[in-house]
Amino acid sequence: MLDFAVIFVGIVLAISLLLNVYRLFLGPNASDRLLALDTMYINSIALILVYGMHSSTTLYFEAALLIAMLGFVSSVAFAKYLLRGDIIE
Amino acid sequence: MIEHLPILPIIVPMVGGLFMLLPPFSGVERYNNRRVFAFILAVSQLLIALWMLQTVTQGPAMMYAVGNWQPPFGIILFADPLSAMLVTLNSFLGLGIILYAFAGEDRAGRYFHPLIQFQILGINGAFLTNDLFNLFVFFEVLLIASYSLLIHAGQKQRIESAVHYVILNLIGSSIFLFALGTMYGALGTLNIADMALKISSLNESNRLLAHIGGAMLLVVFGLKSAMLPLQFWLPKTYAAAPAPVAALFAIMTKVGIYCIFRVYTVIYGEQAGELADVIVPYIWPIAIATITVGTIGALSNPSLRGMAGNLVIVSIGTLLLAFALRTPEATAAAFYYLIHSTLATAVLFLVADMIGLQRGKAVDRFVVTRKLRNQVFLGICFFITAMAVAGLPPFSGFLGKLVVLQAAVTNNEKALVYASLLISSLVTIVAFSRAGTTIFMRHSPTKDVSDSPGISRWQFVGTLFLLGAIPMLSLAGASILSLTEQAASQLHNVQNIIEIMGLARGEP
Amino acid sequence: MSKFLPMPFHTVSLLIVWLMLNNSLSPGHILLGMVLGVVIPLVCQPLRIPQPKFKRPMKLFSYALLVLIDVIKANIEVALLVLGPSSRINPGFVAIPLDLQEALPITMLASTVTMTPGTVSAELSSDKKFIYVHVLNMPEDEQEVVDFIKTRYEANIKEIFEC
Amino acid sequence: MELVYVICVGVLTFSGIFLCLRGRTFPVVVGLTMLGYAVNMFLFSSGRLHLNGAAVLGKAEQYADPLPQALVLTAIVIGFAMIAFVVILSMRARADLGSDFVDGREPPDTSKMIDKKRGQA
Amino acid sequence: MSLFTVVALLLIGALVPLLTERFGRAINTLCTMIAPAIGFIYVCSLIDNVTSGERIVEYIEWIPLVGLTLSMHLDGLALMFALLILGIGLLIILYASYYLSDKEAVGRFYSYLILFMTAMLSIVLSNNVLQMWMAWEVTSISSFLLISYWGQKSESRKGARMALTITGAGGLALLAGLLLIGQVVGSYELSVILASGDLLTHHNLYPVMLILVLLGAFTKSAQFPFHFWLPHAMAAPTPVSAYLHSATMVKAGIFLMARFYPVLAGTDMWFLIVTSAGLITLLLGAYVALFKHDLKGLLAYSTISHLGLITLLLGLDTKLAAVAALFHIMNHAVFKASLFMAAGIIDHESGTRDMRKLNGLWRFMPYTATLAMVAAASMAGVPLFNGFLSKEMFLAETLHQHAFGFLSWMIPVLATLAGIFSVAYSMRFIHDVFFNGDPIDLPKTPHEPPRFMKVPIEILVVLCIAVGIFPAFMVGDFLATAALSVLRVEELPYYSLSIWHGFNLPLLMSAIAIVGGLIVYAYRNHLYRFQSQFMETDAKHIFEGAVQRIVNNASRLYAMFDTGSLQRYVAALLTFTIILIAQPLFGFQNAFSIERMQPISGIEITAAVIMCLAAIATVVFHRQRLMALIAISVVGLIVSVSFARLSAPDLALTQLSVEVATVILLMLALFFLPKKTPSESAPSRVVRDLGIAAALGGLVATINYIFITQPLASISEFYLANSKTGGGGTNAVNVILVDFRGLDTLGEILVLGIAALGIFKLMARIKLAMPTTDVRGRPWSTDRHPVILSMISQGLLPLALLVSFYIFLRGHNLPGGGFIAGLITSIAIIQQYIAHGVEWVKPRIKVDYQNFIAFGVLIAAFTGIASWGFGYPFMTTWFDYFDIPVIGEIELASALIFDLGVYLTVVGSTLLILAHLGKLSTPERPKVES
Amino acid sequence: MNDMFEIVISVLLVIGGIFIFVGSLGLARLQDFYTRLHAPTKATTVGLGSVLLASMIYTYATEGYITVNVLLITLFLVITAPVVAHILAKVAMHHQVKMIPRTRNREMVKLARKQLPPTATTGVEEDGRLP
Ligand code: NA
Ligand code: NA
Repeated sequence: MLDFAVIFVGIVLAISLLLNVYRLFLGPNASDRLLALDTMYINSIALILVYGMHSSTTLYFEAALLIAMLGFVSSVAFAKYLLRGDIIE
Repeated sequence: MIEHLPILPIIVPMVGGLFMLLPPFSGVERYNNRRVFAFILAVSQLLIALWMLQTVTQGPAMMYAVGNWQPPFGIILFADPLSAMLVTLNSFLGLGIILYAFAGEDRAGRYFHPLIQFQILGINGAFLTNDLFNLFVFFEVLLIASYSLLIHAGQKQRIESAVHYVILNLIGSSIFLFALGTMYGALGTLNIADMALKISSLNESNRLLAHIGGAMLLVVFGLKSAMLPLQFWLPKTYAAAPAPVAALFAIMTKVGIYCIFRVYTVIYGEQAGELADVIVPYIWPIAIATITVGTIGALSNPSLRGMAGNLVIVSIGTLLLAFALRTPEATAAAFYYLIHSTLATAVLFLVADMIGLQRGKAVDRFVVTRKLRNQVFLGICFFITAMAVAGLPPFSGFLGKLVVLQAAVTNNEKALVYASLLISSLVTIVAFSRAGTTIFMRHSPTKDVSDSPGISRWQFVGTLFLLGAIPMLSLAGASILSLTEQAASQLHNVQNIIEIMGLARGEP
Repeated sequence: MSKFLPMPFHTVSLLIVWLMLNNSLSPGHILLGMVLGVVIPLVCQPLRIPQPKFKRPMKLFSYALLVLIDVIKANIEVALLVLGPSSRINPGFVAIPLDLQEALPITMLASTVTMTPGTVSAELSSDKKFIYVHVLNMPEDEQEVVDFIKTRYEANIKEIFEC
Repeated sequence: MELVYVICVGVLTFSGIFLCLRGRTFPVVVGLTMLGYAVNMFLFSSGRLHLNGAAVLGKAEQYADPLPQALVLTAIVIGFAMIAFVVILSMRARADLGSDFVDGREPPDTSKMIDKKRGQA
Repeated sequence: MSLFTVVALLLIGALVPLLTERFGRAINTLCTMIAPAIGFIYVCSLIDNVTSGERIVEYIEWIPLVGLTLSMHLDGLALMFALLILGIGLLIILYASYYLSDKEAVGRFYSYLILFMTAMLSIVLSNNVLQMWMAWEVTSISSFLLISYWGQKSESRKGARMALTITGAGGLALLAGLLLIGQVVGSYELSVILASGDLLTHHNLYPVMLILVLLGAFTKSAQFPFHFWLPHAMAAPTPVSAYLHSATMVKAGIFLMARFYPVLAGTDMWFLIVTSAGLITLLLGAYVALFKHDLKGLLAYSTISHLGLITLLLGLDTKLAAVAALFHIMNHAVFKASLFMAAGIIDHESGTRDMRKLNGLWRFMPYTATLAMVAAASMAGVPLFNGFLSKEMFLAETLHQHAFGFLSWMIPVLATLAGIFSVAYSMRFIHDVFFNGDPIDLPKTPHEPPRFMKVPIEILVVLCIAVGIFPAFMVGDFLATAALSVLRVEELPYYSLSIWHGFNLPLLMSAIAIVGGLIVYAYRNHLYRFQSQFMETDAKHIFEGAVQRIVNNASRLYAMFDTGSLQRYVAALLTFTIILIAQPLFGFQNAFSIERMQPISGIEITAAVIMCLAAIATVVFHRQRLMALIAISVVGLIVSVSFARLSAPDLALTQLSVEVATVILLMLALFFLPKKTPSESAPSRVVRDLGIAAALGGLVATINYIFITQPLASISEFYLANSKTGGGGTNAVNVILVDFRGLDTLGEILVLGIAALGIFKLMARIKLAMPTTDVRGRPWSTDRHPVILSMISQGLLPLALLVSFYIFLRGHNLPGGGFIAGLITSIAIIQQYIAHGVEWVKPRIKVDYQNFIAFGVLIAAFTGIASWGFGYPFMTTWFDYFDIPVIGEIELASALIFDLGVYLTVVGSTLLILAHLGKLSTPERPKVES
Repeated sequence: MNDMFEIVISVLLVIGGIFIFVGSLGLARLQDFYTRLHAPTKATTVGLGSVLLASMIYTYATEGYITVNVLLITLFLVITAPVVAHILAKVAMHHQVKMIPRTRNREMVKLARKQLPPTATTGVEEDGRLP
């Protein structure tokens, strides 16, 4: 049952990532692409955690934490770029 | 301390360069502190290098296991006569250009002296390391230092050439990493001597990989040494760089040549079985093409520094030719030529700089303009350097060319080596005679020279320091040649390296 | 107290986070966490903008719980909206007048509005008197949304800060 | 897995190389970054691929080869330094030379340039 | 005193004129003459020894490894040349002191002259061919310096360059020839080579060696077809022409042929080449000389002709011809030097050398005219003067030749014809200048020169007469010794040095030459008219034109090859790589194995697909730069996740943090660079680039596949086994970084630090225009620092620092470490910059990032150096476990300090880069971009 | 592992998966940017929280200790996700991205993007184009 759940989440994540990519490429606005990128970051965190469960290790926690932290910085930087051009002004 | 000798040429410039970033030395107004310190550093490096050279020529080569991790697991520095000799050359050159830079180049922008130290460090490291990945790291150190020095006191021309130089080298670094991956993927080790040991017993696939890895490394070293068709960056870069930096760059191309000799003599040496001398067939045409293109460039370039840059390419071709001969004698000849061409081209860049400074807007281009203010001194410097570079006696260039010529054994080798070296020599003579007569003899009488800057004391000192080496190289030719011969014979004795590393352990 | 723990709230939060990070309650980690809890706020001090204090920190927890429940409840709503035919969605903008004046409370409100499904705080007027909200499915009466946010969230936040 | 992996490396290399061959600094920088990914993955895989084998003692039964990982770490850092340099360099080039073309000037008509620039040398 | 001393003395003597210049011309000249005079006296003192058969040999080891010794000897040939060089040299110095104007810096001139003398003397004294070659080249160079002495004049420069090019080329050929000879013989010692008998002539490389050596000789001695440089060398001051270009240097080629006569001559090839070249040169020179209106031009072609004569003699198949050659070398040197000096006086006193203007000078300078006439008569081969004797011997030898087979009769006929011209131009030299009416438009009124200016000519003219009348007494022994050393025989064939040999064919030929010459001269105007039909060709223009054409072609070739386009360079680099790595792949079929395969799931395939799509999207959308940036972020994300999946958590963490820093940097670049790339690549270029990229991508993937599917025998077991016990950490990757391969890490952070310094340099005085609108022309938002963002960022900073410390601390045992921690700290601070702006943050962080970098790397380095104190190599690490009450067991390791260095460097570097980059736009914003 | 745990974990995982999917689906299929913005910022975050909870329980079930650190990731996302959504909305308004026609109070964007209060009447004219 757990295996089934893990596989289910895996499939769902795969589809979700593809949907994100779809939005990322098709836009049509820069803000759409950014939103898709940000969603991809979050989905990747889920992916990593599911892998961690799958392989029974906690070694991936830091990677997930870092994606959460750095994905935020990256999204904010992109958004700031779109708003102001100069991100560090 | 003697057991730590091999690491000192890396540690001293590193720590010294870093200290110069700290308050007692940093800041615009404290340039004198920096100068004194830089001078002390350069002198001590030269002394250390000489000490090391003496140690390894009198006794066996030195192995230094960084972190006390023995080969093949740790990073091993290996100081044999070849490495020690080149480190000495580098330190000598470093001292000369530091003196020259005291004339003011070191104050034209930030961090000059630290960067020079880091550049020297990177070059020394490349000469000393026996680890292929560590070689990559030192390559990057010397490259990033060279990028920063190239744009020193930025000018349009420098920035423009830096874009090319940096991008090409970044691609080169990527190829280096591809090569390292391939080599590790096949051999499972990074120590050069260990690779030499393992390469003969590979299965077919791994042998193929080792072959490809070797070919990739040739691209990397070729790019660094500016062999054809990877030479494009050189003339512009060297012409644009600040003079002392260009002079120091003279040894950077030689790092590539050194690596070619080291890697393809040790790893792909005679013991490598089917892979022995696997790249030599490529080298012949490359060497000749390099000489040809360099020669054409030297003849056609409209400025002295551009010409000097192309002459560097010619010297690289010559060294490759000597490499292609693949005998210890030829290797010894190549090392002599390497020392000579490094110093001669370095001086040429300095002389071109001083000439350019006194010719107003014409700089070092071959056009009629005002007379030089220090016609006599510059004339003598130019004359000696030109003779050395063109290979005319009695200076070192003649001897360098002679030993390379003598190293050709078979008739085919002779035909190729003689023809390419002598024809390029002739063209060089023609180019220099055109350059010299234009710069020193044709001047427009209407132009006033009173606003030309004179030669500063430090330019004088630095130039003479390096220039003095040129006659010394031929006067003391016997001892230097015996040194290069020792370096070459130890390089070719691969078994010896393996034994010093303690790797022989009963393997076939 | 303030001499040794200049920013007690920070110290405690950092200690908690530190212990969470390390999954540990060992004395060593508690000690280290305390040290970090003191040192890090000191290091960050120059980059701090003074903010109103949490006058009633306990209230914060009940507020968090409230929001959590709202989030879960309303997420299901949104999920249904997303999965259903898109013609059912009637989006719209609404401007919410603010009683809050300072940056931190406003930020908290804006975050809450965004976290709770169906609304995204899109812009804050430069005089900090209005917050523009995009509503995914606007009820007939816009005022419903305004009232809901003001009473359910803003009022709570005002209590926390007692302003 | 291996096949998919090398295809990825190949595609990254392809993209990186193609961008490196562009004429403007920005795509070239992006290309170099991309090439960096390819290189790192390539170098990484010289220790072969391992699942569930992080080289942390006691955390796996069979460990992945830690050496290439360490090498890639070094390569990543150096690559970052280099990319940073080249990014700022291209900004500087744009500022000084007035163009973001890699040659510092707009691409000239080749046939004209040969005659004009070198003819009278 | 020894031969070496003489040479060394001369070498030092080259500096004397420079040092004594300020004492006035007279003292300068005298001082300059000291060294050659001593040398001359010393060599004279050896005449008896040498003529009595002794061969003086001296030897100093120099560079034995290449066969280069300082080896000197004095035999008959060397003696003869040495006396000519030193003797005539002394006279030239004296003459030059008057010839050069008082205003000229004569010190430099003398210095070059003595330098030349040293080199020339070294050539003739050399007993080592390499040493000889060195000296040979120095003569070319000093000749260059002397010809270009008046470098302001175009013809001086051009003449000098031409001479250097031609003689230089010959010199290089000679070097090749000498090297071949030396390698065949096994020694570069001349005595060994000359004793090698038929070894050389029978060697299969003989033709090559011969041609190379003759190239050297012919170019130096101005033999056809290399003769053309000599007339243009006349741009040199006349003393130089007299000395180098008639008496000595041009004889070096002759000397060389004479030297190698015993080992290279005697074959058909030698005779054919040398005889033909000599004969053509002889005729050509004599003929052209007649048409030269310039006095020095006439003498120059005459010199060419006489050099041809000597060469022809050396080519003739008899021993006596060689004797005649030696005799003529001497005689020619004597009379031609005096003629040149006379011409110099005429030029000096009348201001012109044009014989069309110079007429009737007898009235103005009868004494000089007399001297010139004697020398000219000698040149013409008039009896009683030395020239007659050697010419007579020459004519006699031409009669016994078979080298041309059936055509051998042509040799004496053509020799006589040359004699006719020789008489004619000699006649012109006398008649046209000293008689033939009145001078026309002379710049100066001529008169006799100063007394001592004539002394050198007088001495030489006396020699002409003395040798002409008493040949055996004057030069008999001398010539015999020289001949013995050239021919290397025990005994010379019989010959007689006397004026009268009875009526014979040679005498008749001489008579024909004299009578014929007078007739030709008398009817010269017809000849001039005939000659004027032909275009006058000036070798200088042709040569310069040729060189210029070569240079232009070289430039054009180079410009075609190197267009200055980076795209081309990169394409060349990559194509070269493709060729090199593809080549070994051909022919291998069994390289793939499928021994190891990891399973794959759908999610991994999805990730791979996304990565590939994003990578290709970066290519497809690369002109929309923001899109490219977003796409590459996706690639970076997937790469990081893949590393995590493939058991490399450290890599995943590092890649992630580097990724963000890179994207931030690229975004900054994006702001200042154009937002879009114009579409400017031609389709063919795109196809080419796609081809290169696809080829390389394919190759890389193939290579990767080859090794990834094979088992690996690596050294890694060691690291896993020793990570804990030897390095004190359980995270093997981290232990490798800070311990096993700590030097790499030290280098790596140094690179980062240097990059930051370099970037800081790049940002100095950078002037960037700020775009006022975005890519679609929309103005920027006015909200610089959104309140909500500022608030949240501020709250995140302590959290991020905490996480960074956490990552730092655990690195040694678990994924993490100084580098990642440093990047997290940096990015957290960068986030503050993004949220609050530089103006706000900068005054609040009063840290000198430069010091951070320096301290960081220094800490790391000193952690390494510290191990010296314990007697271990650099970077030997230390760690231990301590049990502390309450807290429990903790580990202390030097690696932690090392990692602290890494941390500080990373923070310092990234902030130095990013924080200062923000400054670019803040204080003085250069406004609108046009 | 305890069946109880397995059920809880599985349920949490499935719920998480569904929410994550809804977030991404919304992103892909909703009609304008503003409506798309709602889906991932909330649904995905909640979904991820659910997965994290599952992971925490899983570790407890297998290893026997609670890994609270995964909660930190949730904490982080809860703090940051609204900011990202907010600032992206700002971007969209600044760029005047198209919204579906039936959006109510569309004209409010004109004021909002200039950070003016809804009561303002000036400052709109010069750039009054409706998105
Ligand atoms: Na006349
Ligand atoms: Na680490």
